[in-house]
Amino acid sequence: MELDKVRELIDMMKANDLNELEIVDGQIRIVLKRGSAQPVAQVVAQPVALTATESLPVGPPRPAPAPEATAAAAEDKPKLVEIISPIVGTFYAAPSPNAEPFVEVDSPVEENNVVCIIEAMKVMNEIKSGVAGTVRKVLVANGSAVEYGQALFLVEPK
Amino acid sequence: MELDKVRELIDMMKANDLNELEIVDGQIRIVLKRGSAQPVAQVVAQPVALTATESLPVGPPRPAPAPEATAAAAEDKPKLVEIISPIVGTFYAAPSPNAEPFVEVDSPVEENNVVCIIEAMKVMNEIKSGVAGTVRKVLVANGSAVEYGQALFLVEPK
Amino acid sequence: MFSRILIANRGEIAQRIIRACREMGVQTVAVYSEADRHARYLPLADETICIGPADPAESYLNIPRIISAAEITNVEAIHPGYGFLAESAQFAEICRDCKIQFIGPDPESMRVLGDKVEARKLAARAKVPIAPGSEESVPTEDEAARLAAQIGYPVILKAAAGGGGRGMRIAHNEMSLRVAFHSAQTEAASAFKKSDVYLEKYLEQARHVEVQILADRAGNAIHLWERDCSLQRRHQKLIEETPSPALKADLRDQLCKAALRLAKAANYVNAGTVEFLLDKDQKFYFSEANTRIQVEHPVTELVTGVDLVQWQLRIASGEPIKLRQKDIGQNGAAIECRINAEDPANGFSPCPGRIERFFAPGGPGVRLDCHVHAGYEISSRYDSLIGKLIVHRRTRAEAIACMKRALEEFEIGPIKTTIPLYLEIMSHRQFVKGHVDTGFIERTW
Amino acid sequence: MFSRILIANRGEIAQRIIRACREMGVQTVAVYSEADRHARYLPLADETICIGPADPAESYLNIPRIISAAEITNVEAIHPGYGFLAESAQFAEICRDCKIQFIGPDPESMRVLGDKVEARKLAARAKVPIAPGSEESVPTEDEAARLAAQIGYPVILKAAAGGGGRGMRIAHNEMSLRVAFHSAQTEAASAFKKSDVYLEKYLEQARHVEVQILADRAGNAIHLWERDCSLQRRHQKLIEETPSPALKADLRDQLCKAALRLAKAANYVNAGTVEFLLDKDQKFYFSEANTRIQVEHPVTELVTGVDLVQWQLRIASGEPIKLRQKDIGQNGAAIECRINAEDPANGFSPCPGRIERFFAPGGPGVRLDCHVHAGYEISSRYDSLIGKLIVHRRTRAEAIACMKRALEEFEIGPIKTTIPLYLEIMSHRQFVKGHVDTGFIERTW
Repeated sequence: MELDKVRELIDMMKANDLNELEIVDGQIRIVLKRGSAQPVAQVVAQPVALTATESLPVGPPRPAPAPEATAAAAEDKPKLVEIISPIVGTFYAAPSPNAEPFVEVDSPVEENNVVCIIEAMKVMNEIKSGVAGTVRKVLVANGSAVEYGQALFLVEPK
Repeated sequence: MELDKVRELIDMMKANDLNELEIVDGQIRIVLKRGSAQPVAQVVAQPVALTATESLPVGPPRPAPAPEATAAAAEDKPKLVEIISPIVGTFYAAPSPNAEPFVEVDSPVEENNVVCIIEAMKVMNEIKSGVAGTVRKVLVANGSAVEYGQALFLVEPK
Repeated sequence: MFSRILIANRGEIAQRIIRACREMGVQTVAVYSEADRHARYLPLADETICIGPADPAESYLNIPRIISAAEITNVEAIHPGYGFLAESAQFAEICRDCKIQFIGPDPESMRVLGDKVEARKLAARAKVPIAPGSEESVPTEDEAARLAAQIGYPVILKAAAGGGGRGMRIAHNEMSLRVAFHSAQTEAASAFKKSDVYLEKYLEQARHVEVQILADRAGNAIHLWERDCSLQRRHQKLIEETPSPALKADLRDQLCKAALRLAKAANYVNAGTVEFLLDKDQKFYFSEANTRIQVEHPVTELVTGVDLVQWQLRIASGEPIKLRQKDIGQNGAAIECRINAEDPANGFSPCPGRIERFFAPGGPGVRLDCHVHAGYEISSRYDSLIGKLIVHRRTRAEAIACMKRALEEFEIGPIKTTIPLYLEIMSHRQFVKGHVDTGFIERTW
Repeated sequence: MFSRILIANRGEIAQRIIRACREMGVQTVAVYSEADRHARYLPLADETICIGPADPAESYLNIPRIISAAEITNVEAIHPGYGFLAESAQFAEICRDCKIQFIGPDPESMRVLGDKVEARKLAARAKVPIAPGSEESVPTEDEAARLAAQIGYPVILKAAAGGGGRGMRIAHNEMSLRVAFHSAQTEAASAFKKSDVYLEKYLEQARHVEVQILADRAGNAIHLWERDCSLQRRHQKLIEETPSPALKADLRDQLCKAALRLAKAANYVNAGTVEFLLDKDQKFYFSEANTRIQVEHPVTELVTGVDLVQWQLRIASGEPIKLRQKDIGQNGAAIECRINAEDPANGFSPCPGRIERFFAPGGPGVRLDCHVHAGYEISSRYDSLIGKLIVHRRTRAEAIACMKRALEEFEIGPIKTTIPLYLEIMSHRQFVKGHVDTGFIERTW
């Protein structure tokens, strides 16, 4: 084994705050441990995904973590992206109490479709999908509080 | 594996705050652990060595750390053992101020030879070699204070 | 008392407020930016809510997000800490409009004291001495030159909306004044969105001495004695202490009474600080007022035994101050060192990065207000203050000895901190004698 | 004042003494066993010297090695801390013979107060109330039974040379007394090399209240008020506080004066503690005297503002006590929790091992005397005490609230500690009311 490889491993450990790492190659065994308890790595399902709202700063795009955190598993599953909340406020699934929700599971969405409203300081902010595809999961209950960066929907992109 | 590689690994450990590192090459196995710095390991030159004094508790026997901290290096060099101080006190190399020292570099010693005196609470304690061989180094200056477990002489055993 | 408040701040002051609330049985909502997600004080709050990314404009300075967080968490009040929105009268006003109690003074008091020109006028009316200077902000370079000639050099130009040393320029003659006038205006405009500057006589070798006050809505107002904050670098405080080694009893008394007069004149409510400059002839002049809790409040807490943050909450919730002036003692001496992640040997440049080694001092006389620890990542986005080491002993000499040994025990690495500089200061003959002024550190190091 | 002393102890008390010395400008020599080689307080001493292996008999209890270390390092005095040799009159005598000042009382005072039977006699002569009991040690089982019948059950058997709860047995009737007599003798012999036991009336539901005193060679003696140490487990203190919630002013006064009478009668010099039991009828009885600094001394330091360890050094060096009794106040309330590496859920079994996580509490009111840290290896050789968390607030209720939030901030793992138990105690109705006695913890948990 070359020292350069070891050096690379050490750099990876430092960069990722690992304090333990074990690799056995024959039969494969990998153990990684970090100091502060944190998930180690997210396998990124797809390089690009978007969320947007009108007249609001756009939250950072964030692909959904694959349900199984291994590359192998991710390949078998549909790649989902999250629509995240770009603001703090109260989540409304529908434009008014008696109306139908903007979207439900299996609803098709286009990038510019409104998917929900988030009320902040008495202002109703329409949140747009930012991605075209099919809603696979609604993550937040109607009327509940959401924080910045919270995932609202999972969408399977086209 | 060359010594240079070992030395480099040690440097890498020190520089990167690793306190454990295991590499097996056949089938590959790597274990790296980070944490707080602690002395890593001493390569033991020889399994047994003794120090003793009359009427005093015997200090734990301690082989001298080999000058080069690698097994390979140790094989080329004479294996030295330390005579350590079993008590706290003042070290005297000779029985009286004008007398010759008990031992000097290259003096032969037997296990029961007195090698120095350590004064503690006005009592002169004769310290015996505990090992038969040749004195290779006197580590403490006449009249200086020594603590428990301090190395006094290096002896090349027979 | 409130049952639940929101803390619109981060770091050691957020932690300080959480501690006060926990001891009072008040629930807390802590907001945080994505950069502070792993802060160890967050789990000590009853609820936490992410309000935005690391950029302060998108989180700790973002009024809609903070108000929105307060609304969805149903808090009765907001504590702004210091920095960020703490001195924003606009924020205090929005809180009032939203029926959320701002834990601080009324926006009207904040506005008059926040405008340095207005504050000077108010001080003059309250018979608080002010340094000779312009009555209004100075519109032109020529007007500044005319005034400076009248007052006599050196003079100092200050931003009317200023704070934290920005927008300040000292001029020793007309030529330097004319240059400084424009740079001060530009800096004021960029820092405070208002280019107004005013001009004052610059006091050489002056000490910075400030008075802590507490005032309630029922009209009770007390002072909690002074703090000496003369150890500064570029107008930023590094070490603070109380009592001031420069004040005799009668001068101390005058200073504290002047501070109370100004507070009354401003209809001040809650905790506040009136800052003075004390010149080499023992004359003092009003400098500015801070309408919030100060970084250096712990030294006052230690010598008076009064928890200032707890009183901020009580006053804001409408309780009257039950402390009587005559019961507020100055017991012993206290010193604070601000531990900054900066390299004093390298122009105090900030040292963000990960803390690998962290061993805190302790034992008798030592208080540590610190939110960092081994494994903490210092973000370059925020202030370099990573903690405050405060000591309290019976005498100033004992406090210095205690601070010295505590600094020696304090180990933070591999990032650089101001600890080595403070160790030198604690042993410096002039500091030990108490003979320092606001230029001491810059002249000596 | 001494220029250089040796500290014949380890752990938090060694660190405490080093801190006092550094603040006073006294050089320190710290001795250590091989198990403590990496202790973080050692580099804070001016010199360190290894005196033996981990086994206390070969290091911290080994008089020749400690004296020898003192001689080769040329110290003028030895501070024994608490535990180990702190109450060994023989050690104090050897120090005297070697012309090294022992920082503590004279061996004569230590001897008379160290023998519990002699101490009882001395207390009786000094008109300090003692519980009904034997005048001398009880030689036989029959004599014990006769005495017990006369005094009335329950009675307690104690080792004459005792301390730390060992050699103690409570008997509720003659049968249990006869059994207990032999086991108490055996335990006394093994723990103290002296099998003598004596017998006292056992006070049920009593509180443990002790008085701190300071006395100098010039005959000045002052008390520093009481400490309430009723929260115990197997006669070992876990939580201490001052003022005692059980004392009214006049009773407090009587108790403190009784302690001073005993100190005078014993020609006591330096810091010491007189322990009393206070029964449910508010009657107090002398229990024993401790001729050393106590683990729980910080609570007294916080409410009086007096640094007891510094005064130990001053008194030993021949300085008179300059503090006047009337200046020793009881300001606010202080509580100490002894953080032990023990599992309260598992019979308080010790939990040696490596500390991986260590996050200390801080902020207002908190003092931490603690020598451990992340990466510290707790040896099974020594006491399980790994630190003391002490708080100081204006009132007892505020101190309890402060202790609660500090305990919640304190994280030590993976080893078990007594922190979770203390959190329960701080919330327990009876503790909050101050209605506890020495059996409270054992009855409740």
